[in-house]
Amino acid sequence: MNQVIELWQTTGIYQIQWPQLVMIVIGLVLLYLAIKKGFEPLLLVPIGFGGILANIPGVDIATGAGILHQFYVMGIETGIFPLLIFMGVGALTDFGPLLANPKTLLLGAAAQFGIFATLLGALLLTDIGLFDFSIQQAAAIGIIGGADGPTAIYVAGILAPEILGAIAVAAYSYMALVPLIQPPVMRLLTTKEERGIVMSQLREVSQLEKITFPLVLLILVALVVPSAAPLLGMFCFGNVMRECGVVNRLSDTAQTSLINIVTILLGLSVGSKLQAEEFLVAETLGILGLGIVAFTIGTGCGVLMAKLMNAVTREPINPLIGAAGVSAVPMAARVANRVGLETNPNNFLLMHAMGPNVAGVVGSAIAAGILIQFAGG
Amino acid sequence: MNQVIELWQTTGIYQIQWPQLVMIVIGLVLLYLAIKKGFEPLLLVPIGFGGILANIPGVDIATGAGILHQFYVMGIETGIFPLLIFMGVGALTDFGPLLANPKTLLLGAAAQFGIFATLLGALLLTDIGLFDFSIQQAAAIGIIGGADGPTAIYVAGILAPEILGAIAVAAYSYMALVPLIQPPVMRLLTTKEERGIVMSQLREVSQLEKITFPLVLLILVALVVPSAAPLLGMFCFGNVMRECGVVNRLSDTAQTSLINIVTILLGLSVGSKLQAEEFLVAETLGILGLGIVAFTIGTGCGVLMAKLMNAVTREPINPLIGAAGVSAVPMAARVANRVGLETNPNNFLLMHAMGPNVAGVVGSAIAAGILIQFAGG
Amino acid sequence: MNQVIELWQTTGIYQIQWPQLVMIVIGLVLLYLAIKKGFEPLLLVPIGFGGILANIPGVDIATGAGILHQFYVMGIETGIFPLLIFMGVGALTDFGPLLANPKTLLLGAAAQFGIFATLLGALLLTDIGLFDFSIQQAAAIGIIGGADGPTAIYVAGILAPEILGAIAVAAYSYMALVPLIQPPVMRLLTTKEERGIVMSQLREVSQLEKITFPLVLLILVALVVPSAAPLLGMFCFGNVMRECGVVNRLSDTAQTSLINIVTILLGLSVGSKLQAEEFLVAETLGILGLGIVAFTIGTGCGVLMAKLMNAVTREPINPLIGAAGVSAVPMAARVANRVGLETNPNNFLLMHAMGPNVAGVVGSAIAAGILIQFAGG
Amino acid sequence: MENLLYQGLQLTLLGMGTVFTFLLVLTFFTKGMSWIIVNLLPSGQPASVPLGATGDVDRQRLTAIIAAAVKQHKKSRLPHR
Amino acid sequence: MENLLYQGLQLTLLGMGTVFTFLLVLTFFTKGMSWIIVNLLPSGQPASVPLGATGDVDRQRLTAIIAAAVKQHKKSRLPHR
Amino acid sequence: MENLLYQGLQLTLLGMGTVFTFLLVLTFFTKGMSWIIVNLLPSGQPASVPLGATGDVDRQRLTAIIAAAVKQHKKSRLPHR
Ligand code: NA
Ligand code: NA
Ligand code: NA
Repeated sequence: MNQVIELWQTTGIYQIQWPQLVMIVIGLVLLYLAIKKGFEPLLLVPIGFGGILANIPGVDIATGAGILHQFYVMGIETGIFPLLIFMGVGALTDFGPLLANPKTLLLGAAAQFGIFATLLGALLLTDIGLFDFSIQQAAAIGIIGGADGPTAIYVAGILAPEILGAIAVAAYSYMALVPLIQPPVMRLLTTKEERGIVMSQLREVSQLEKITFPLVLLILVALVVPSAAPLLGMFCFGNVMRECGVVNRLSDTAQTSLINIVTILLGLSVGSKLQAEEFLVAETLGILGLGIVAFTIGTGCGVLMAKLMNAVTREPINPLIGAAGVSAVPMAARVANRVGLETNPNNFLLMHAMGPNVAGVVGSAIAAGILIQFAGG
Repeated sequence: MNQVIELWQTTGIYQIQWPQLVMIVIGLVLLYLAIKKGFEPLLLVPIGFGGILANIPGVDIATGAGILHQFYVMGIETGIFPLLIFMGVGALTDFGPLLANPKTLLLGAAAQFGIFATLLGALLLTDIGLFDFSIQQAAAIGIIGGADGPTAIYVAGILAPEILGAIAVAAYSYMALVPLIQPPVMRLLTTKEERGIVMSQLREVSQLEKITFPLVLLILVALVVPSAAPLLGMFCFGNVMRECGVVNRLSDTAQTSLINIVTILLGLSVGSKLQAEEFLVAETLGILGLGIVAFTIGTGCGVLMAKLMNAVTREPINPLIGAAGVSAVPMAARVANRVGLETNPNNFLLMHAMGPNVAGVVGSAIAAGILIQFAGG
Repeated sequence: MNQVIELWQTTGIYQIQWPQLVMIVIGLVLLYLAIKKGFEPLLLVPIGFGGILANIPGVDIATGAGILHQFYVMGIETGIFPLLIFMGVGALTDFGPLLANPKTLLLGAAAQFGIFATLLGALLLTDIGLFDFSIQQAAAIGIIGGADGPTAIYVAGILAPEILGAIAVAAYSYMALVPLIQPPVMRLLTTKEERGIVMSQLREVSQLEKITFPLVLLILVALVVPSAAPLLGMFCFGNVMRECGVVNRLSDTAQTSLINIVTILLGLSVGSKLQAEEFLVAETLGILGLGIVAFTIGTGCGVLMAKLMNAVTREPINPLIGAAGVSAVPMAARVANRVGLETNPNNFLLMHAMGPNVAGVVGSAIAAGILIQFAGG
Repeated sequence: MENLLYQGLQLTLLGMGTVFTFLLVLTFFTKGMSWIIVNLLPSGQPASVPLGATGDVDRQRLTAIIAAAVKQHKKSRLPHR
Repeated sequence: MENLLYQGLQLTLLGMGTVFTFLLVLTFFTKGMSWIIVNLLPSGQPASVPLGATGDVDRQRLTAIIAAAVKQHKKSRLPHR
Repeated sequence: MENLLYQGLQLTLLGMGTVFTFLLVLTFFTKGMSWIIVNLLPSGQPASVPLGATGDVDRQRLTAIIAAAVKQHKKSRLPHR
């Protein structure tokens, strides 16, 4: 009889608490959004599932010797998982469109203002007493505006691991929501004429340029922002493997089995940070709110920068591609293309938008380096 | 000259002891069975080879800083390898036949009695003074009857790592021997009429059911047997990846390169537990003997349960598919099919047997959870 | 203003020192050689790139918690990476040509004299006061003459990690330079008649021989040189997986995704040892000089051994294939073939040279075992 | 020792009880789930023209063969040394 | 708290300044690099007959299909248990 | 220092001695193994009709191409972000 009572006390029904139930439902909602609505499923399926596992009571999964906690310790605390993903992303990235029109790099710079505006917003909310974010937390929240998953996880893992779960969920969710978030901002800030601007066709880029560019980028990072070198170094390494043509079996593995394995482990690790006691706090709402501000401001700044460049330089730029500067590769570039087609059904902006799109990845990695360096103390 | 003597003393010929030689021969026999006789080669080739490496004298391979010992520490002590295999098995499992006939889940329940009968047997042998098994060891031996490799290794790694080698060898060997062990039991407990029962064709199952089922299973595990959640959580995660249709590149990797890499490392790790001093003990004979009892009883209980269900429910069940409830996927299902064909050459039971077959995996994972929870103290 | 000064002080331009700049240029040169000249690109691309990353000032990449240092600690200090590569190489190796003509094993023995001659050379340079190599360092330098990357890295990681970078760079560079280093030596030591010797066609080898050979090799290693068992054990394991025909999915993974993943991580780890303070020392020049001596002597001894065997045994051996005994698979075998074709355009030596070529791998692994055992103290 | 056997019996009862209860409950939940999906949700019905799906796979195959080929070519490079 | 906001403003200035400076400099270096490669190096010009490359890939595909097939076959073995 | 050189010579003798002995012994064992397999075991003889095996591989290829195609399709999804 004693044993039966003991058995009953080991069940989840006996042990579970409301917050855990709520988190399990949130995990199921993430799975629903990922599977049914196509929200960044490669990440949100493991994160959502990991979130459910992390809230099962009475067993070590996301804590102690539990497997998700072990993954977190070995891959996120060390930075290994996001950096390997970044290497894979580098191996998947074609810098061709950027090389054909290098000035679009500046669009990727402007869109990073979303990061810092959000950082300021988080500190303002702290100032008025609504939340109590530290400068590290504010910086980690800001990086959501980088619209780049591995960068956000890498920075949050270093600066504010206690809110990494909320940050990752916000980053991936808003990246998935880019088709809803960006178009209103883009339409608000542009005239119909501007949206109809036709850009001159991109020149073909030689293989030698493609091999040399990541090396030039790496050297510049080394000389100017060494703190961004882990992220951009792995990124450039992946890209050199891709373009050099002599290590295709490595590049291929970096793009497929390696990035897939790490994605599974990274997603589960992030899910382990969705434990009720850490996630179901007021700060999470603040983070989610600030995250959407970050995307909106980043989009706006990218568009405005394009308009400014149009005022200054000769060759016209369709300001819609400025919105792709937030990154969210390749979604934001597709959005720019789609909004452009609304105005002129023959004006395909996709390749033009890929330039600022990958520039946004570089830009937010630079911003991440600065934040780690100066907010890390 | 001194140096030559020293050299001679470093040779294996000088250092090797009889038990190590015996174990090397056992390793070769395992390789022979795996390669020539087809005994679960994916596991027994690495285990057998690892067993040989583990018994080479005078060098750290399965001890200290040796590579096999490192694999063991990083993958078995932590539980990571069996859980990743379980995830891959989940990604390889089709729950369709089970969903088309859910009551076959009960066959997977009955067959788990093999586990507990063996546990009792081990304690009885201790009681009569033949062996000296602790309750943890008895539980780990019992789980051989689960007829599921990763479950057995996961449980033994937690409850009784000192006999993990024998348990894994027994589990995989008997899974390979299922075509010899099961048919006599099946024939003994059934009449020819029963073996000839034709089952109604299985309905087609929708994708939505296949996606939802692992989530229902997971929630139930969380609420009822949280201690089984690491195993079944990873299993369901793999299955959701398989069925959801939006993360095929992850599911594909989980089924191929990831599970293959982990299988190699897991097999070598298990092999590291075949060191003479741990394996060449009387207990190993006891474990091998009890293991075959476990399989026999599990098979019998599955068959008898099917007969009981026939007495109670309307739709007829061929009792042969009850034997598939022990798991040993997919071997036991094939055996049920083959024995059925002996009686009626037109009666294909394979798909019907897949239901109890995968139910057996779930059943033994639940039993594993209970054993870890209550025998673990 | 203070902040701007602080920012300036974090830049690489402010922090970088001449040696680091030199190393970055050396990294770029390695990339150039790998990409443009085809110097062992699979290793030299990651090593060269890792070397650049390791010399970026003001950020932990190859030190502390940096990712390359973590890779080094987890994979080279433990020996895991080179051993897994060796397993993959085993899975990629066809012992057929060797089995068809087993006496070519002796050519693989003779060529290892390059290892020991170089060891003696390093000690002689120490004796005359030019350098200050310990016996461990001398042994690690000697193993460059093994012309086998993973063996060199494995031995250097155990005996002399402080010069691992230089050793790996030397080993892979000279392996790439084999087509330039070997032919003059080969021509010097042979007459035109000898180079024109036609060898009898190799018999076909059965699968059973191919499965049994790695086991025979393993048992002999266990009995004679246990200290070589980690290297040759993993090698034979890979080869058994390849040949046994029942674990093709494991063998395939060992040959592709697993070896590719480990190659990326190993290359970056080796690159982490190219830090200026460790690499830009006089010893590196000594190591590079001794390395080329090792290759030259190894080549010569292989050729001379073949000539000796011709004097003693009946069936003629073209002495050119003796040069393939240094390993450098498959480059050295191709070189033997090409030099042979210069003399007789119908005399294809490639398959005959593959025998000593893989024998050289075995030979240098044995030598590695002896060095670890007797120079390791 | 008596104690050990007694513990074993308890464990057996607990274990088999839990396994049966769990799988019985799972049976009901599974039936319920399937009933809801098949009867209440339109997307729950299995595709009436599974051939269409096959056709789709066929088209995928063609694309994939090319991709697989390119990928495979990338692999057939020098061995790792 | 005032202090925190001030820190944030400093960080914003530093950050956006660095990002813009970096990407501006990168723009110039990229343009310079491309100019050098396209104008000074013969190998820098994009292939005039990209069709040739495609043809090459086609040939590779054939080889690879066979290889992929053999490889795939090897995979379609027993599940891991 | 004399000592170090002497150690090196010892190591060379031991090392080359072991390498030669080992590979010599391996030569004999390999010859013995092959002799036993070829002469005493029926399965040791190389297949007389290797074409059959090739034909088998061909059949496998067809199956595998389809499988590879499906697999490849699964991979050609969105990039990981
Ligand atoms: Na960005
Ligand atoms: Na079972
Ligand atoms: Na060698």
